[in-house]
Amino acid sequence: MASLQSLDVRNRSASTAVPPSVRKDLEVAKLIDVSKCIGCKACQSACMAWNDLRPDVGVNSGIYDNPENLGPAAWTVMRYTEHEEAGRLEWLIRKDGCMHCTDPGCLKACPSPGAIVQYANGIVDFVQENCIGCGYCVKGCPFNVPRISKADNRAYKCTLCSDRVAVGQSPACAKACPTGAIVFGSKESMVDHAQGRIKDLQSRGYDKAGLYDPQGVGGTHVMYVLHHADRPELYSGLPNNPEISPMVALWKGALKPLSMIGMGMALLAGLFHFVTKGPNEVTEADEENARKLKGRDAA
Amino acid sequence: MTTSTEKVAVVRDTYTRYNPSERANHWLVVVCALLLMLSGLAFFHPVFFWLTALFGGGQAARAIHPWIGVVLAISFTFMGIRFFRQNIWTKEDSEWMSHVGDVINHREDKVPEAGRFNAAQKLVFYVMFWSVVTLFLSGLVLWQHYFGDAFPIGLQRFAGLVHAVMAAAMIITMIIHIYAAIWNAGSVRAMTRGPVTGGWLWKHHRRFLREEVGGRK
Amino acid sequence: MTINRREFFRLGGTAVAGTTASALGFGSLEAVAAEVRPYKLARTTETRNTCPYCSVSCGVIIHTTGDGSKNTKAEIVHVEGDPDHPVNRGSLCPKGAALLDFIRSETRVKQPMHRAAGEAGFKPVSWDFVMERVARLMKDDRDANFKQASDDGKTLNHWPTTGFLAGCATTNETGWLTYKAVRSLGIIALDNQARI
Amino acid sequence: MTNGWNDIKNADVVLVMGGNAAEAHTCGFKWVTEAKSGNGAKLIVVDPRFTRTAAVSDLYAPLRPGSDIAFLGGIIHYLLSNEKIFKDYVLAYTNAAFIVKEGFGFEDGLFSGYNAEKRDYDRSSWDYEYDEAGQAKLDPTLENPRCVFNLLKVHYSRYTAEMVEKTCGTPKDLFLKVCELIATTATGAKTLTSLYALGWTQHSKGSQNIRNIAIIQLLLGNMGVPGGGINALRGHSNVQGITDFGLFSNSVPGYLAMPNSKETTLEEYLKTRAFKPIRPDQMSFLQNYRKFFVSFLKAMYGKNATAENQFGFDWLPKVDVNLDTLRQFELMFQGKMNGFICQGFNPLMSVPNRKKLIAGLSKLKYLVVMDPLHTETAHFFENHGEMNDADPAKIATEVFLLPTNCFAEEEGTFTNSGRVIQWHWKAAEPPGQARTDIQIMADLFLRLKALYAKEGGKFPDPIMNVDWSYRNPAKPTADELLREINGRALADLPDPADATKPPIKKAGELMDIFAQLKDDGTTSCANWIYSGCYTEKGNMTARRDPSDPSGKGIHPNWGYAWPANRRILYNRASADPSGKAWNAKKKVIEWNGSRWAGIDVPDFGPLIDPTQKATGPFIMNPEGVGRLFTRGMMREGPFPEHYEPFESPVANPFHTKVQSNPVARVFKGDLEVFGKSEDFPYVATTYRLVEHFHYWTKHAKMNAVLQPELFVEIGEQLAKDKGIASGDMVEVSSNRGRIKAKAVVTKRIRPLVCDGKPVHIVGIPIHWGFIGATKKGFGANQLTPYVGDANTETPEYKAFLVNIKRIGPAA
Repeated sequence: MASLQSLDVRNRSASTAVPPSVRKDLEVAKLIDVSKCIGCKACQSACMAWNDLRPDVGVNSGIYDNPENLGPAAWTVMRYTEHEEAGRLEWLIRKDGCMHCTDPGCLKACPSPGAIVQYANGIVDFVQENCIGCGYCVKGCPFNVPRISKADNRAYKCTLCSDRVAVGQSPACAKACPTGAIVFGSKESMVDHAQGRIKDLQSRGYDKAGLYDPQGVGGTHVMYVLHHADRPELYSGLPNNPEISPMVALWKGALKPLSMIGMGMALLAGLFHFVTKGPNEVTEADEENARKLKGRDAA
Repeated sequence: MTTSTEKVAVVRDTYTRYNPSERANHWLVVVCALLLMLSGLAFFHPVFFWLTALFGGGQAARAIHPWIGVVLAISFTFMGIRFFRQNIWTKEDSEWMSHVGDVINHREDKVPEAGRFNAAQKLVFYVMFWSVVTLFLSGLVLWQHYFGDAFPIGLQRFAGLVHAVMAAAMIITMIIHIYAAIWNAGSVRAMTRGPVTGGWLWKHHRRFLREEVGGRK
Repeated sequence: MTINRREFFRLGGTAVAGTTASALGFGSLEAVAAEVRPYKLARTTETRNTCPYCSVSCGVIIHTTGDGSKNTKAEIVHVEGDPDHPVNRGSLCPKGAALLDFIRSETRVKQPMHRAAGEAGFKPVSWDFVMERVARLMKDDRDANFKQASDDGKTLNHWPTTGFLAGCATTNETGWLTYKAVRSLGIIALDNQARI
Repeated sequence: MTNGWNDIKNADVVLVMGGNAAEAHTCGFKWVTEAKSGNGAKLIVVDPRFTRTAAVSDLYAPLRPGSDIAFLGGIIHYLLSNEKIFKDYVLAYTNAAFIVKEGFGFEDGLFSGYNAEKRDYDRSSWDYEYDEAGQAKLDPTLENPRCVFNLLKVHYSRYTAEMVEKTCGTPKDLFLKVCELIATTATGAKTLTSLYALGWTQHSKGSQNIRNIAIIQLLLGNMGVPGGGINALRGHSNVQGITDFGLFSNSVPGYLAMPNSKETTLEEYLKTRAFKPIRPDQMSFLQNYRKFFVSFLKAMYGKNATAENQFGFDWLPKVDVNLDTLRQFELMFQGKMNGFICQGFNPLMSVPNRKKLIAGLSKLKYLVVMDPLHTETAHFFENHGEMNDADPAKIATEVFLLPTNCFAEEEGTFTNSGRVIQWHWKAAEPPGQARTDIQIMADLFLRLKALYAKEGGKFPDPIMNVDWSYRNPAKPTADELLREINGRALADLPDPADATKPPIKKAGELMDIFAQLKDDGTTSCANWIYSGCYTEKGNMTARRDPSDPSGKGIHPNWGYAWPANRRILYNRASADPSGKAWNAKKKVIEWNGSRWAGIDVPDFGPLIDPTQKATGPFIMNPEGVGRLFTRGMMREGPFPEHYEPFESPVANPFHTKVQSNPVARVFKGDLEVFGKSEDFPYVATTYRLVEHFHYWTKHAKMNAVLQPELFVEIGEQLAKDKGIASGDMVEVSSNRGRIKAKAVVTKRIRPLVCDGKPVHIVGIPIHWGFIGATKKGFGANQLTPYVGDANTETPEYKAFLVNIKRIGPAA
């Protein structure tokens, strides 16, 4: 692999060294304004076109969602919910995909060095070349996003178009979005933009409008403006207070050094026991006793 | 002093500690467990990731690890059936365990007599048994290629934790087990070749020796 | 020196086996540089065009391989919204964003096809064959059914038995040339997709 | 569109009714979301279905398919009875004060002059009263009971909120909320824009739906102002252009008419076309008709068109019967058509009643399809089971499928819905042996010409005389065709102000604007409204300056908008009669003391001083004002009236005697296959989905992924009644055919209670066929009725009757 580094790395899966971290990059974010989203799937098209993805042609299962779920070749999907609020029908449509967490569960869980990287601008990217296909990222993700391809046993998900962002462009979905429901910029300006949108929504009677930037994962680099920010689960099960599962945190956290210490201690204990006590050898007396025992019995 | 092993061997009365089938079974388990440990450690902690090179790279190690696990589970099942009865925990075992300090400090005379397997060996057996069961089951849940979509995500995460905890326990147990074999001279030979001397049995498994001798009537 | 929790855990592992690994010659553990996928349009040729679907007529930029040199066949590899276009400002709908798959569709027609009476399917033929045959069929029908005058003697000069449906995703220039050709033949059964 | 896509952002209220802009014109809809977020605009959606547009609306009201006139009539009634109109505007810029002739009347659902046998009106009573000088009389006090305003009030007095609820099924309180929100724009300070599409046109009375919104917008003073207007969201990328070029049976480019068989000479033809003003000071712009038409004939026949031969008038075919698509297929069905050429069109999918289409196409001698894709029409003879039940062995039609380029492989212009003509450039060669449409048409024409030269034949004169003097006659370029379209001087054109000055144009030079066209054969111009798009300064349609100096969404140097690069039509109406903007925020042009100037090209005589002359802003009309009363323009009558669709589950609540459009054309045989509500109790409506474009994107894999399989949508109540679960296979049948599809059960479609009776709706998207990357699917046109709008013959796709049943779980 070339050593050219077009985005600085902040974090790298399964690595013990601290990456070069002197340079400071602008933190970026994608803001998805659900209240502006018409569920047109332009983002899905743009994503497929840019990333050269062509999932299989599926079927209609009585819903608008197609592909029905995220997949190795479907990095973003629209999820549609028909919700009634005070007798008024609302069609809540959410673009699902990687949230690019500040504290990414996938990266934490990944056992393969450099298969998942977090760039200094906040993008969490999978490097398929280094992926071993174990699926730990799937377990680590609080949003159920990564998918492992059956064809090549590698994990795939939204890259936030890191290749585009690296050359100063916006992600393909954000560029394509016809209604401006997806906007892209620095995290700071996206938070500002969201505040304006929330005010507009509040003026239209959505008192609980708000920004979804869950702190349980340290905030995300894909954020939502929701009309019902108090109930994110209305939006096809967007988690209310997502965080890395405590089980994954333990597995990938304290357990690692504790086990290493345990194994090391066992080895050392053996070593010191051996050098202090020596081997436990059979003596001629033991043999004699055994013979005696046999003889007595024989007699 | 006539303690040369050759000399003793000449006069030594030997007993078959493990028959060929038992030994083969054990070593099959050992090979699997070692391979699993090497590949598993590679996934467990980054400093061991280089171990995947032993298996032809990360992808290959990831692919082969669960299959070795299956082989281990099967071979261990046979071993479990084989040794199950001799590993039933008894009152004497509890008594033996209370003298574990004497064991470590080479004071066998103060330790109650042991049967074919002493209490520590039985503990190893139990830890191994439960490790293999839980590692096998949790391993199935974690087996992305075949069961990636078969289990709820919460169970998968739990399986990940359990797999890691049990693997660590198993590895520590293995270290103890291997050290015990090295420390107690003659054990390795018992498992590689089969025979032990009467004295060895007298020293380590006196009750078993008594039964053996009695059994030869 | 302060060691935070994470570093401690890291070191905990490193201490045990880190150096061993290097000693065994398994190469660098820490290839820290991670590279993003190379930007795929870096050297493509850009052409401004208009989306052919709906009447919003979004501006698109078509990316083709090659630099226009004679021996390089320009292949269309990507289509994206034209950010300068006042109406779409770079955005595209799910249809426009997927234009590449229309351009490169498996069901595009690549050679003239002919189906003779009673046959179950098409056979590929040459342009000369089809154009000659179509012109002949048209002339025969026109000569047989052209009406110069109505029953009451009013000038008609029209040919009512061959119809023409014009496309609506063709250019104005095509539309005009078509109009000219079709009207010169006297075709009055002329319509387009405007109302359908 | 009277305004443009970008202008929508200036609106304060957006009404999307008769369309689904978010799905069908997604990137244009961006400007609605801009209006909302940037201008605080409110979005109203009125639709039988809760669409993706409704998903982001502030107010959604459902209505029964085919009841739009009742709904809109109800709005008119509300505005009039609550005096929520922009009175100054109405008085000055509409025909409200015009007095209507005695003899005009309306009774029992019919206007005066109906002839039941002909199913047509004698429209002579639908006119103003004129004085001796031929000028229309008016009463500015609006007291005369026969003035348009009072007749309008009387006509719409029946359209109460209760009648709306009874007819449309829209709850009264919801309907009134819509009215209140629309009425907020009656002051001149705020504007309403209307976005519609096929949801209004694909009815047997589609044109009258649009007449209604015209009345509403005139009453509210929303025509000619930013963020206002009536915006028809056209279909295909160049349907606007192809319409502008008159590719219709009875049209000539630039909205001129084809001569009919009664018009035997040029003079006779022109007599009824060039309208004289019927009020003092009016421009009546079509007085220039002769200039445009003669210039068109010069473009057609070049040097061969002379004053002596009436510029080749006789060579133009004369239309006796309008041969629109529906009639073409009817004639085909009757065996009266022999040949048929489809240029990038897939009628087998888009014309109603598939069974009839297959039968018709099977009777042809030859069918020529020019298309970049394998269309179903080209493959009509193939058997695809129930989806296309044809027997190739029995079909003698000879079929030719000619591969054409796609947009990316050609250059030329498209005209968008906002009338902006935009040049596009070629990116690659067409694949394989594909050729451009231009090349194919030229080849075909030249071969025919050669055949006639060699063999002779019937009336070869027009073929021999048509001007084909392109540099390479076999391959005319788009560039030279666009110049021909723009028009040029054929002789030196003297300065009309001062003949002694140098000519304004030398022979051969390109026109700057249609105002320079002549009626004496010294200019040629294929399409007068496009004149100015390619001048001596270059190709104006290729301009790509995105700047918007005013910030009002007018990009004057991006492409070229016809006419005259004007972006907002009727913009004179944005100013009051004295020439000052009604509202400073909504200023477009103003009289600055010496001329009209502002942010857009004035839609007016730029030097007409409003303090001197009361010239009206609607310069295309001979009365100079907007028409609340349309005189004889529309076949159904000068005011819109609610008629039921030809297949309807209810009796017309407004009048029992006239159920449906009394002048719509119904062919024999089609009448018999209209279904009755006893057998087909549910109302079906067809529509487009955002993931697909007609029958085109099903060839694109990505779009197939996004919406892979045909489905129909029904409400939860109907699903429960019929035992249908989401994802089940269902059969939908009409009296003309049946389709099988997956069911999508949704809250977004609900039964509407009309006259106390629940009316269930079945939604049928149209995009599937038997060729392409999607799953194979039936076509909605296997169900739809063969009847069109009385004025335009647009088929009634939006309201018809069906039945539905479950046939099993998902296959």
